[in-house]
Amino acid sequence: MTTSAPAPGAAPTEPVAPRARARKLPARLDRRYLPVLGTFVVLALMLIVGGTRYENFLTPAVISNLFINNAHLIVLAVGMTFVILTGGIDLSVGSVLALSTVITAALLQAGLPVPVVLPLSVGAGTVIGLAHGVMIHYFQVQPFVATLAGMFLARGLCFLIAPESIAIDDPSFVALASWVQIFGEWRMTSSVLIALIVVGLGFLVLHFTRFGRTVYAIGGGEQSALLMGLPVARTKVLAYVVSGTCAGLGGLLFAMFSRSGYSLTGVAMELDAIAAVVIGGTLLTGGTGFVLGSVLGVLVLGLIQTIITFEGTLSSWWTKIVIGVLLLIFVALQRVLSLRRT
Amino acid sequence: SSDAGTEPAGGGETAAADDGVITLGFSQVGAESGWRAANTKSIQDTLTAENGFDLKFSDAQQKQENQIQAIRSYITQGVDVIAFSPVVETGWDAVLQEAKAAGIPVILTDRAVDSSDETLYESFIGSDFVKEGEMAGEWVAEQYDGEGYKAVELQGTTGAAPAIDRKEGFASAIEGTDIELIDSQTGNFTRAEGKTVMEGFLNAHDDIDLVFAHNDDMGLGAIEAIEAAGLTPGEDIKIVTIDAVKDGMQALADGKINYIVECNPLLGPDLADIAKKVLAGEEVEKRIVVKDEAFDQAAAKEALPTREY
Amino acid sequence: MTQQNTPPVVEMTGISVEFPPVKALDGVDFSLRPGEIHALMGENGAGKSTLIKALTGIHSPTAGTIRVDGVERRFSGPADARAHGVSTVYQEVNLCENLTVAENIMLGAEPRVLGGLNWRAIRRQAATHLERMGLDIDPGSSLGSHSLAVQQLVAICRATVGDCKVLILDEPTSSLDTDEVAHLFTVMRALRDDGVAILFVSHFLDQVYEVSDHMTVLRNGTLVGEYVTADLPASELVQHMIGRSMDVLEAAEEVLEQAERPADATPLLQVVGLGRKGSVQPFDLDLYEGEVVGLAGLLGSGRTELARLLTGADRADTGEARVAGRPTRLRNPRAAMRHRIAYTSEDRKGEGVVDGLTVRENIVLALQAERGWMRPLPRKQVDELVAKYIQQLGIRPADPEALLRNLSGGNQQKVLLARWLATAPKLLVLDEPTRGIDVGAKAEIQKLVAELAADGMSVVFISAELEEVLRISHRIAVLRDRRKVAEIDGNRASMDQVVELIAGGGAA
Amino acid sequence: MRDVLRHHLFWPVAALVALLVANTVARPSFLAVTVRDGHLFGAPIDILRTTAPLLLVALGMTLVIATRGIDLSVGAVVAVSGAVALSHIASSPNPDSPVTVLTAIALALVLCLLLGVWNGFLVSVLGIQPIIATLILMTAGRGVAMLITGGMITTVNSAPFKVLGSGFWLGLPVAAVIAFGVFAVVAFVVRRTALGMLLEATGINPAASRLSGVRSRTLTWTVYTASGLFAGLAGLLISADTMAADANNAGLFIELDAILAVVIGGTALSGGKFNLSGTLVGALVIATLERTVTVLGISPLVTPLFMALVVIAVTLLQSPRMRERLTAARRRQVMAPAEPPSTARPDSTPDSTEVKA
Ligand SMILES: Nc1ncnc2c1ncn2[C@@H]1O[C@H](COP(=O)(O)OP(=O)(O)OP(=O)(O)O)[C@@H](O)[C@H]1O
Ligand SMILES: Nc1ncnc2c1ncn2[C@@H]1O[C@H](COP(=O)(O)OP(=O)(O)OP(=O)(O)O)[C@@H](O)[C@H]1O
Ligand SMILES: [Mg+2]
Ligand SMILES: [Mg+2]
Repeated sequence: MTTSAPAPGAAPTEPVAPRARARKLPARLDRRYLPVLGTFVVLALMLIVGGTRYENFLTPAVISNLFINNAHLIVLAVGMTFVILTGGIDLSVGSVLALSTVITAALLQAGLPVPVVLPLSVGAGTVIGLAHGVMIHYFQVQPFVATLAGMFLARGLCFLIAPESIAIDDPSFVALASWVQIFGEWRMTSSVLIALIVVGLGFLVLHFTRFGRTVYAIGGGEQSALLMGLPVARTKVLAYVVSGTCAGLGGLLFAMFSRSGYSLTGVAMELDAIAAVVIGGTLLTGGTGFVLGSVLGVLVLGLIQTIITFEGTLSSWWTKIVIGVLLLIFVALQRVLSLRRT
Repeated sequence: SSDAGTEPAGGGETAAADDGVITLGFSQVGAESGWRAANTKSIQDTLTAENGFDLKFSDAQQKQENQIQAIRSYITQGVDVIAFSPVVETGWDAVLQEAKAAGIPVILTDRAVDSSDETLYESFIGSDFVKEGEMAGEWVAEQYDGEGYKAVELQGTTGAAPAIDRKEGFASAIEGTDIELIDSQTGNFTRAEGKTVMEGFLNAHDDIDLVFAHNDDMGLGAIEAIEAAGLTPGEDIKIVTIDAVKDGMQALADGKINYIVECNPLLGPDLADIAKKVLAGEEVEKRIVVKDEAFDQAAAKEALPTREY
Repeated sequence: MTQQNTPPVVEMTGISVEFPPVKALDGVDFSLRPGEIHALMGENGAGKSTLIKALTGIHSPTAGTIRVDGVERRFSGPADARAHGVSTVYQEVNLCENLTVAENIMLGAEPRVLGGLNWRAIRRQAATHLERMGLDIDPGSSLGSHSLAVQQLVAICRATVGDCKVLILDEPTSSLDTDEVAHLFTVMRALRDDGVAILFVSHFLDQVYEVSDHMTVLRNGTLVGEYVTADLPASELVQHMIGRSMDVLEAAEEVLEQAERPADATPLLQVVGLGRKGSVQPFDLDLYEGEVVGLAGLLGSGRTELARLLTGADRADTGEARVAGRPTRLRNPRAAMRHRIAYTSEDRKGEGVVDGLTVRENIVLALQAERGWMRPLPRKQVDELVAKYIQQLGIRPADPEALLRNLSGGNQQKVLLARWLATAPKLLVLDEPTRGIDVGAKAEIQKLVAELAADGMSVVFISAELEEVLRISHRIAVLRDRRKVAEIDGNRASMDQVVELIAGGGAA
Repeated sequence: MRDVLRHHLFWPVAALVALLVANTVARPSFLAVTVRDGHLFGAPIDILRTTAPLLLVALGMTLVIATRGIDLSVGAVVAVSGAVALSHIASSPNPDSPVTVLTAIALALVLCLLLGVWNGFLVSVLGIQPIIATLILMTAGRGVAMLITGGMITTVNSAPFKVLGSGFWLGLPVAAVIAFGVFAVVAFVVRRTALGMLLEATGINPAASRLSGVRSRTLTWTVYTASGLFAGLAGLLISADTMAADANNAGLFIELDAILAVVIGGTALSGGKFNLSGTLVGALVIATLERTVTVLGISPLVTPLFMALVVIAVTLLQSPRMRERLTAARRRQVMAPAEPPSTARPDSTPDSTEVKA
């Protein structure tokens, strides 16, 4: 039999209806959006403050650069969002990014054509992601450790392939990298375009596919998801595959951004990605958060860097301190704004 | 594209021309070592208002993306000159082209960029890492050739340019001598790791005669380890390093280090000079090699009192 | 209406499940026929949930065969089982609080358009399922914002989605009140008449007798027998379940008869106009020593919220509380504990058990927390305490070092009770303490409550089971729509009277 | 046999032994400990000394992790501590006087304690997620350290301070004595008082703990403070080791090593049940691993790869799934052969065999 039985009419609802109905909860603004809103407001505030503080800060050029300089981080953050939503974490993204740049550069240097190289360098990320997924789900190794090992591994592979940095001068790759759309003052590079597409995909997958919702369900409670008969295993592994792939793609974007491959790039970049995601309002315990929030998070980090450079005279140590302080102000504000919960 | 400079894009320059102040954006790698700190200090002390400079300084925290981002923002801010010490040699073409397009001259300090297009930067001021390695190697070769020395190497951070080049230089210099490089590990340019790695070496080999460290700090770490092992650094085990920062020179003077090849961090004056020339439209050499001297223990004793860093 | 002749849709033979050293099931046979409601009966820890989990592939039996539709199967897990038409509502509500009600109902069977989820359709279908369950809540609201009871009903909705041949309900009624139960039963009957085989676990005998056609009784992991409900008198059933006769219940009654309303002393706890926005309207309540005060009300009437205010679990934003006449602010549970006020939450899983710790640690937790970390309880004292409560409440397995996670639902509840009794409170607030507890133990607990009151403890007692409230309380406070509407004498109050009040004079 | 296999310390210890064996094979005299000018000398002693700072940091980290938290700032705190102590000594007229050194140490420790308090405040009062809360100090902390040292590497010559790093007491490295001493004391306190249980309760189910009257907030705050303090102490040992305060590189990435040590020791990052004895072994494993790289003469290019493989191997062998396999296999031998392995839920794998230190 199916959902149709018993026909809603069949069940005698009337005697119980008046009382048995636990009364509707007051339609309160959905709490889940508050953190993201908080992030957004603070971001806006920062932009305004910056604009008033420094001349030609609030220019299209600066905003465009914000995206251009952080395209790779955006992609990483999207992947990281998936993993964190399941309640996991992926520490390897920085190294995987580096690995991907090195592979790209090395293969191009070896004279392979771009159409062959790109899938390979992204695929490397996918494979590592898959390995993580398997370790974490089937061997129940804790995500933190599994991906930490992955981090060492990827870095190690980088050194094996090429310790020194490799320039990329493959014409078609350079062409691809330097493709740019200019709308007046605004500039959009190919990597920004790709990043935005990834964001869009991430959003669609999370909110309009069963996989996406299962990701959230697992974050809400893996045991529950299991008992609800959801495909926990597949989803969890897939989440890490997504993250790995994003890291690979991120590496590609970074290679386009720097036109080189270098085994030491992306050191501690995983922290930036995680910070971005969390600032974007995603809980590390999993289950709540949005891709768009993560993007805002990246922009915030980028903006902090921009402010640093506009500040102009900060010594190395003040730079670090200011970054910390801005981060603090930011997190505190965002916390206050989203604290309307209970 | 030189005339592009006079176009509104480089409005900053014409402004500079008026008040004669040169706005220079400098993007430093980071502050990863004492050497770097000295380098930064030298630049900040030279490019002052008195000397007619308005220095915009930013620290890239060892991240290329930050550095590129900084350079981009200097371009948008319309500075007169951009100078930077690249985190890594490759991957600058794109952003340097932007600078070129905006008519802002670029000067490299300390580290080169490998780019097919030489016109992207005006000049590169800095030491030659390979040369430094060679100088160290040559000295070792002439001192100890024929004594069948067993040497170990404390490398800098794996993949970092100075580490790669100094290793290469040293290797080529002791090529064909009977000095044997029996082991080589990375000490990440730090004292602490220099010490632990040296301890490891001492566990692993009992016949080490000489340590070549890619910088003073690792050498100083090695000294600690050697002393802990009850041996005398400089006597039982000879030590050769690169950089010649104050602590290193002190150890050299105290006879704990045997030879130091200088890697001069005081690039400020040269940079100021070149920047002025470039803006004045004068010709400058593409490559300005900072003269690096080398010190043995005697030389160190003399140099020490007048040492700035 | 049961078809004895039809072949069983589920047939389990010689099932054994072990969690070394515990032998949770030992060669149990069980069969379930289409179009019947089959009750699975047994004490706490008898193995009911385990049998269910063995069927749906969460635990894999160490022996025995499982046939579904005559085909031998070992399901790989709930997903697999569901795919073969066996859908289950497990004992602890197992849904995702971070998702919306609609998603919780439809996830896994969502209607889709061109590969993507069709949210409108999801909402619509969810709404109809809720409708069928007589639940009128916004499908778009997040599940976490609803009370346990609501969540329980949502879980049942979920189970009935899609093509289900076998519906397994492990203690679905434990947190429902009479009306929901009645309604749930109409739905269950409707499903049965459509040929669905329903496995039903409950510790409420009356419910079992009302709805089930057959029953299978387990005891200590072994099969006692399968019976036709109609032919098995309750007394015998209980005997089968607990292996002894039912007199304990009467015992409880007697104690209660003796306990009489205490002379007017200053109330132990007196609250005036205590209330909290969005939770409960301001209310007054006096609690005297040696008195059991029951809270009666519909699901969602605010009993839990009221209890939470009394015990500092939530901070009241209006009104004041006086302990023994002295004004006090019950800012947090600690503050309440300092005045010897204890509270057992209705949300066992979320706010009760510390499942990673052992039975021993769970029992002493509150007591130890009160003493502070620097003054650890002497090990000897701990062991005595623990041994005492394990014995008194009949906690099974009687192993202080067992992880709480591995105890059966009912036994976990007992451990929580022990945790609070160990703190020797003056006022004990019990929110659904008998939820999911077997007849024997329930009687024990009621008896215990009565005795505690007799010894001068003041008890606030919340239960979805109205008879229970009536039976053991001296005074009953009735709540409706998060407002305290009446206060009546428990000994004189009649069932109908209370129902009347609860329903707000409306149709009863 | 099965119990040995099941014991939560089996694999960490096995890994440690394996590493030691590998070293001894490569270098037969590896384990040899000789007496050199009045104190013990040899690779094992070096390892003990290099373990010291990591052990301290990991100790704090274990407690933090027990409450479901994490402390990324330890590295920065290490740097600050060194910077404060050494710049105080450097600036004082007579660096060799014990008074100077003691005040320097006191200054450093107090400051680090405050940094810990700060972290605790962000986490337990403002309710900021630990990883971010501590990320703030992780970034700013190094800045502060550099601010103190002016970006230079501060070097001092101070006999009494040097003792911390390279001194010996009863033939044993002072650093090791301090670290293991502190560890023993903390372990004792945590297990002999109710602290351990309350921490675990907080980590496993904060809501329930609160309702049971556990001072979760205070506890959380305390562990972050402790973590800060221990990191500070570690910082002193590290800076005394080379008599230099390197604001940039002191304790760089030590947080990862510490977390790794904790996890190798069999404590879950999800909080709750923790075991300090495991952390101890974990720290030793990591220190030995670093030494092994040099002794085996592994090229720097493959070092990260080597480390990764070892970590993967250890964690895989330690993984619940693997244990099940092994124990299930055992059971199959012991009992009727027909029996399929029980697939008990991951959370029902007995880690409850927790030795109370
Ligand atoms: N994962 C597990 N590990 C170890 N023992 C377990 C596990 N799950 C259940 N048990 C044990 O198996 C026995 C049966 O538990 P089960 O949950 O089936 O009881 P139940 O009949 O459902 O009781 P209740 O009515 O309280 O729910 C209990 O003794 C319990 O302690
Ligand atoms: N955590 C919560 N957040 C928001 N609303 C809640 C929460 N818990 C309960 N509610 C709502 O508050 C109202 C009162 O719930 P409460 O649990 O106090 O009712 P109750 O009388 O205890 O019924 P029961 O305990 O049987 O669920 C209900 O409408 C419920 O939906
Ligand atoms: Mg059960
Ligand atoms: Mg309730």
